Amino acid sequence: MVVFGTRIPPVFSLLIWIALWEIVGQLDLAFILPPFSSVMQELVLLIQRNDFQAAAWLTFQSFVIGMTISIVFGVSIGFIMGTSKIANGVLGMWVNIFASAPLSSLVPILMLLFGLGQTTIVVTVVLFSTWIIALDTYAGVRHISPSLVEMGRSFGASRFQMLTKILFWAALPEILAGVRMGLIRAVKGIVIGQLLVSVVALGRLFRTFSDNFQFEQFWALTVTLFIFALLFSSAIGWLEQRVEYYAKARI
Amino acid sequence: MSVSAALDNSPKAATDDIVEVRNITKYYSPDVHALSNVNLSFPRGQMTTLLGPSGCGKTTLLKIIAGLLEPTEGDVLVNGKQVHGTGPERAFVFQDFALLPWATVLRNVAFGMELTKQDKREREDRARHYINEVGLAGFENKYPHELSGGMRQRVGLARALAVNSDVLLMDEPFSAVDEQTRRKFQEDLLALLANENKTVIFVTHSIEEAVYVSDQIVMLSPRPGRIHSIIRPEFSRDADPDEIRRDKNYLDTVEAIWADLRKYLD
Amino acid sequence: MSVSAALDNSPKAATDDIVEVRNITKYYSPDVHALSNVNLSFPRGQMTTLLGPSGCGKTTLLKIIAGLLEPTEGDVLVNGKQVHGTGPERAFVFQDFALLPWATVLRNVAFGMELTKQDKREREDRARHYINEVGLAGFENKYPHELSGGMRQRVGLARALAVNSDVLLMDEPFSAVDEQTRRKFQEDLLALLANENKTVIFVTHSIEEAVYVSDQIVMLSPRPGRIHSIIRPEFSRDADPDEIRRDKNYLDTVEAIWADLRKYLD
Amino acid sequence: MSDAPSIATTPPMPMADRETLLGIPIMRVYQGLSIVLVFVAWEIAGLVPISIAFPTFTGTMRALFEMLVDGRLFYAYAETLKPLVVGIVISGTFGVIIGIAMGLNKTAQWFWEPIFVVLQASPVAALIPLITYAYGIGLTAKTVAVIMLAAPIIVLNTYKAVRHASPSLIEMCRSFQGTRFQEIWMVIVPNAAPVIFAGLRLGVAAGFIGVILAELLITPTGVGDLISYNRSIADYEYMYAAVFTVILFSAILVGFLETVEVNYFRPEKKKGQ
Amino acid sequence: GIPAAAQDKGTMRVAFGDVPGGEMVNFMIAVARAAERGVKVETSYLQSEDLAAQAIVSGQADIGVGTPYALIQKVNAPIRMFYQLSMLRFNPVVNGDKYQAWTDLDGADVAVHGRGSGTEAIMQLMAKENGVTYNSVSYVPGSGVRAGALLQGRIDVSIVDYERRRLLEREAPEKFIFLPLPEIKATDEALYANREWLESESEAVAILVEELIKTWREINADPAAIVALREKYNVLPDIEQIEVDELVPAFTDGVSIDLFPNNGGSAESVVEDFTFFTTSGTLEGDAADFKVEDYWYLAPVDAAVDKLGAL
Ligand SMILES: Nc1ncnc2c1ncn2[C@@H]1O[C@H](COP(=O)(O)OP(=O)(O)OP(=O)(O)O)[C@@H](O)[C@H]1O
Ligand SMILES: Nc1ncnc2c1ncn2[C@@H]1O[C@H](COP(=O)(O)OP(=O)(O)OP(=O)(O)O)[C@@H](O)[C@H]1O
Ligand SMILES: [Mg+2]
Ligand SMILES: [Mg+2]
Repeated sequence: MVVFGTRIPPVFSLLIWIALWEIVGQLDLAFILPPFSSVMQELVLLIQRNDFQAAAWLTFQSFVIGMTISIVFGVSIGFIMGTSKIANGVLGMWVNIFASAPLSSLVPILMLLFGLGQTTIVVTVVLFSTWIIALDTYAGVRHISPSLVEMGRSFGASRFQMLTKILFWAALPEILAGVRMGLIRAVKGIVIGQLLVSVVALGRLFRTFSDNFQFEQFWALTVTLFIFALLFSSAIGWLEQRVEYYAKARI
Repeated sequence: MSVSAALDNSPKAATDDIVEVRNITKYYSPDVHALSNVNLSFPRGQMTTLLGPSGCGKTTLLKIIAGLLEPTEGDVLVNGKQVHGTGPERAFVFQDFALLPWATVLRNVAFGMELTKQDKREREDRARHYINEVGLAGFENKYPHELSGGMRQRVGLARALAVNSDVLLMDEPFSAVDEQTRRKFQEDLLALLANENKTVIFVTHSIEEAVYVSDQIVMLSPRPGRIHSIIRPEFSRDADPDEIRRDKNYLDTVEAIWADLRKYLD
Repeated sequence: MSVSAALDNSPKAATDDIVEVRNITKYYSPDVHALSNVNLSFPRGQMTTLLGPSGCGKTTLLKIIAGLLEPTEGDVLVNGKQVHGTGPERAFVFQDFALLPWATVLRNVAFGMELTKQDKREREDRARHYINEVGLAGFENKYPHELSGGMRQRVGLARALAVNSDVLLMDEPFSAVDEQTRRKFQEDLLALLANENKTVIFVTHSIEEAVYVSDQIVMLSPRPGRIHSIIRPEFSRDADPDEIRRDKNYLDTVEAIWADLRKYLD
Repeated sequence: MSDAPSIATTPPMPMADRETLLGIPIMRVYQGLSIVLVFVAWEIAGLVPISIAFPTFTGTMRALFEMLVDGRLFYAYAETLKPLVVGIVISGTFGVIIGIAMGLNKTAQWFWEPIFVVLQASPVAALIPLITYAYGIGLTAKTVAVIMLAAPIIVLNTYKAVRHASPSLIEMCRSFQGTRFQEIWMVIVPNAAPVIFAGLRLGVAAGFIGVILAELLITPTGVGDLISYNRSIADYEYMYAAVFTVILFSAILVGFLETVEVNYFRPEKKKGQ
Repeated sequence: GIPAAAQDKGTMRVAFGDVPGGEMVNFMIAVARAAERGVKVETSYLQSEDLAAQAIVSGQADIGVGTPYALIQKVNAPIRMFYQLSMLRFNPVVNGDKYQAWTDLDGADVAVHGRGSGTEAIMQLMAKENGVTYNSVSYVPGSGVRAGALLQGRIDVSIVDYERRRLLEREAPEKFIFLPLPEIKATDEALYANREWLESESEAVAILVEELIKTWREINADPAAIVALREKYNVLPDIEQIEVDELVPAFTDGVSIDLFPNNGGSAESVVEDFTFFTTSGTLEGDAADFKVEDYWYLAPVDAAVDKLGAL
C-alpha cells in the first residue's frame, strides 16, 4: 500500500491489528481479550518460567529430531512414489489419506503406544509432517523436466549420480516447500496433541491458564507459539527464496 | 540436387557410415505406433536432418539413436557395432537446453565430464575452451537464468562438444530461441562445425533450416513414421549465407520439400 | 523496394491512415525506458509489421495502440480521433491464444460478442460463420485443450474477426505453432484477409514472415525503442507463394533487413 | 519414393498400468493388498495385545458395525455435521469474498494478507478452549471453531488464485471491452475456480479437524462424544471404531469434493479424462 | 531433594488426569517425603482421567489417580485401587437470578462433567428425589470450564468441585446459589496401579502409603500447615500465585467437610463406593455382588494403619 508516496510494507498492517487489539483490550469489551500490552508483559514473565522453559526446550528438541526423521522419510517416500507407478499407487493412497485426515484424533492413541515421554512428541511431529513432505517431494520429482533426466542418462550418469547430482537438486524447491508446510503442520499438531493429552507442559499451561481465567498468560503463551511457528517457517522460507531463482527459471 | 529413394544409401556414404539404424520399429503402446521399419545411414562428418510433420516420430528416432529409448524392434549400429543404451560417442543437445539451473555455466559445460569423474582442474580447462568456442567467454560464472535463450542453447552445445563425442544429436535445438537469434545461430553452428570433425543428426521443423544446414535430409511420413524420401541438397556451402539463400538449388529444394509436406497439414 | 527514412510517411499512406500514433514515449519505471518518441501511421486496409530485436518494445507499442497500456506520453488516434483505452474498432490476437479453457470453441469465438451482450442466437451464428472461415467447422463443441496449437490460434483469430473490428492487432501470432503450420497459416491468413477489408498490425521476429506478409515494415531499434526505418516491400502479391519467395525484391528486402538487424544480436 | 515392405511386427507387452488380475486393475489389487496388510498388522497388535486398551481390528469392526446398525453413528455424524456445514458455508462465503477482494484490491490485500498468513501458519487450535468463554458450549462455539480453522486457508487460496489469474485472459477481456464486472465474473473467477476449490477442499478438511477438536475440548457431542465417552467407560473397541470412522469419513469427504469439482465446475477436465 | 544417604527403594511413575494445581499440594508433599525415604517418583499430567487410566493399563505409568471402577469391570483390567485420596464432594450450583432450589429445576438445562460420571449421577439422583425432570443434560468436562461458562451466563445449572465453588464465590459473590446435598460417602479420587506391580514394588508402595496417611492426618489437624509444608519440600513451585493464595482457605474448607480421609480407605468405604457407583450407573450390577478384592488391594493401607494406629 502507498500512503503519501511512501510504500508501506504489508507486515505493517499487523500493527493496525495489534492496535485494534490493544483498544478492544483497554475498553474491556471482552474479558477473554486483555490489552496487547499486558499480554506482552506477561510474555516476558512467561519465558522466564522454569516450567515454560523446560517445555519449550523439550518441544524444540523433539521438533528437531522429529523433523529430521520426517524429512528423511518424507523425501524417500516422495522419491519412491515419483519413480515407481506401483509405489505411487499404493503409497500415494496412504499418503493422501494421512495428509488430509484429522490426525489429531490419533494423538491419544500415540500416547498409548509411545508412552508419556519425548517419544510421543517426536512421533506426533513425524506423523503430522511426513505426508506433506512426501507429497511435495513427489510433486517435485514429477515436475523435474524429463530432458534433465535424459541429459543425465545421455552423459552416462549412474543411478546414484542421477539421484545426488540431478534429481535431488531439481526437486529441492518443492522439497523445501514441503518441509515448510510440514513444519507448520507439526507445530499445529503438537499444540493440538498437547491440548488433547498434555504430555508436555505446554498443554498443561494452556489448561491452567484458561481454568484460572489468566487470559494475559494464556494469550502470552499463544503469541509465543505463533511467533515460534512464524520464525521457523520464515527461516525455511528464506532458504526457499535462495533456491527460488532457479525454480522460476525451470521450464 | 538428387532425391534418392529410401533405403538406397548413396555409394559414397556407404563406405563410411558412423551410425546406422536397421529395421527400427517403435510402439509406445499397442495403439501408438510411432516408427515403422526405419533403415538409415549417417555418413561420418556430415550433417543429416530429420524432417517431417509434427508427431511423425523424429524425436523418437533421435532418442533411439541416442540410446535413450529402446526400439521395439531393430538395431542401432555405431562404427559398425551394435549398441545398447547411451554411449560416450554420442552427445545430445536438448531443445529446452536441459541445463542445471543451480549450476554455473562453467559447471554445466563441464557436467558431462563431472559424471565420468574427470579431474576437476582438467575438465574446467576443457569447459573454458568450449565456452570460448561458442562465444560465451566471460559468462563462466553466470547461472542459466541470467542468460538469454540463445546463450543458454550455446551452453548446451558447449557441453555436448566438451565430452568430445563424434556424433552430436540435436532435437530442434533452435526452436526455443527467437527467429533472429536462430538465424545467427545457424551460421555460427556451421562455422563451428567446419573446424570440429563432427557428425551431426539434427531434427527440425523448418524447411529452410534443414536445407540450409544439411548434407542429407531425411523426410519422414506421418505416424507411424517411415522414410518418405532422402534428399541431398547440392549447392556450394562456401558461398556466404545470403548467396546460399538465393541459390536456385537451395530455393528449389525448399520448394520441393514444402510441396511435399503441406499436404500433411490440417 | 523503397527504404524510406524514419518518420517520413509515404504520401499515399498519409491520405488515409486508420491508426496513427504521435510522440509515444513509454517508461515502465524510471529506469525501464521502453519506447522513445514514436510516430507512426497505419494505412487503412494494409498490413504493417513491427520488427526489431527482442525487448525493443514491439509488444509495448502494440498494447499501447490496443489501449491495453497507457503511454507515458503521446497520443493514439483512430480514424483521426484521439482514443483512450480499448475500443470496438481494434481487436487483439494473442501470442498465447488467450482462450478460455472452460469454454467451447463456439463460446470462445463468440466471447467478444458475449461481452457486448449481443443476442445469443445471433452471436453464435456469427461465430459459426467465422469458425468455418478459419477452417474449423466441426470443432465448435471442442474445448481448447483438445485442439492443436495451430487450431487454437485459429480460434483466437476467428474471435477477433467475429467482432468485426477494422483493425486487427497481432502479437507474434504464429510463434507458438510449429514452422510448417506457421507457413501454412501465413498463406491462409493472406487469403482470408484478401476478402475481409482489415487493417492489420503485426508483430514478428521472423524477417521472412514480415517481408512475406506486409505492405509496410516498421523496424525498431533496441531499447528504448525508436523507429529505425520504415520499409515498404514492393513485389507483386498476386504471384503464388513459391514465386514470391524467389522474387528478387523479396530476397533483397529480407537480406537488407537481416544485414541491419544482425548487428544487434549477441 | 518407396515405402519399405511392411514386416509384421508384434506390439510390445501391454503397459503395467493396464494389467489386470481377474478383471481388476493390478494397481487396485496392490492397493487392496496394502490395506489388508495394515489391517492384519492391526489385528495382530490387538491380539498380542500391545495394551489392554488396544483392541483388535475385528473387534473394532464389530463395534463399528454395531454402531452402524443401531444408528448411533448416524446420529453422531448428524450432530457433528451441523456445526461443520454451518461453519464451512460461512467461511466459504466470506472467505471467498475476502480472498477475491484481496486479489483485486491492493489495499484490501495490504490489510488482510498478513493477518491471514499469521492465522494460517499458527496453531490457532490453541484458542479453542477460549471459545467457551466467548460463545458458550453450544452450536455457536463449535461453528466458531470450524471457522477459525477453515477460513484462513480458504481466504489465502482464493487470494492466490485470483492473484495469479492469467494476465493474457484479463487483457483479452479488456481488449473486447469487457467491463470490470465481466472481467471478474466471466474470466477471473472461473479461471481461479480450480484453486479456489482446492482451497475449499482444504478448508473442509481443516474445518472437520476443528469440529472434532471442539467436540473433544469444548463439549462432547457427535463423534467426539463417541470417542471420549467410550474412552471414559473403557469401551475401547467403540472408541477406536469412532476414530476409524473419522479418518475414513475425511478421506471420503475429500474424494467426494474432488469429484464434485471436476463434474460441475470444470467441464473440460471431465471431458478430457 | 533426596538426602544422599537414602538408598534406592524403587521408582514409581505417577500419571495425573489433571493439570497440576493447588489441590495436589498435599499429595506432592507426601511424595516428597517418600522421596526422602528413597522412593523416586516421576509425575506426568494428562488431559483427563481416562487417559491416565489408559497409561496405567498400557504400562506407560505405574500409579494413576482416579476411580477406575468402570475400567476394571469392563475390560477386566488387572488394576486395583490402593489408597483413597479424597471423598466425593460436589457442589450443585445454580444461577441465583433464575433458580433458588432443587424444586425449581423442572425443565432446566443442566451441565455435568460427562456421561456416566459421578456428577451426572448426583444430579440425576437429586432430580429423582425432588421429583423434577431436566429439559436436557449436556456434558461439559472440566469443573473449570463449567465454572467459566457459569460466570459467562452460558449455563445456569451445573455441578462443580469445591475448588471451583470457591472460585465462583470469589469472582461473582452473591450471583450463585449452591444447592444442598445429602451426605454421599464415596471415593472421589483414589490411587491405583497394576496388581502385580503393587506386589513387586511393595516396599516403595508401603513407604508412599505411610507418608500419605501421615500427611493427610497432619493437614486434617492443621490445614494452615499446608503452606509451610509446601515451602519446606519445595512442592509444585510453578503453580500460579492465585492458587498459592487459595491454599489455606481451600484446605480449611476441605478439612471442614471431611474431604481427606484419615485412614486411606478400608473395606467398609469400598462397600459404600459400590453402593454409590451402582446407583449412578458407573458399575453395572447389584452392589451386594461385588467383591472388595476385585477392585481394591488394601494390604498396604491396612499395614500402614496398623503401624500408625487407626484414627
Ligand atoms: N512417451 C510416449 N508415450 C506414448 N506416445 C508417445 C510418447 N512419446 C511420443 N509419443 C507419440 O509418438 C508419436 C511420435 O512422437 P515424436 O515425439 O517422436 O514426434 P516428433 O516427430 O518429434 O513430433 P514433433 O515434431 O511434434 O516434435 C507421436 O504421435 C506421439 O504422440
Ligand atoms: N510490465 C513491465 N514492467 C517493466 N518492464 C517491462 C514490462 N514489460 C516489458 N518491459 C520491458 O520493456 C522492454 C520492452 O518490452 P516488450 O515486451 O515491449 O519488448 P518486445 O519487443 O515485445 O520483446 P520480444 O521480442 O521479446 O517480445 C523490455 O526491455 C522489457 O524488459
Ligand atoms: Mg519432437
Ligand atoms: Mg513481445
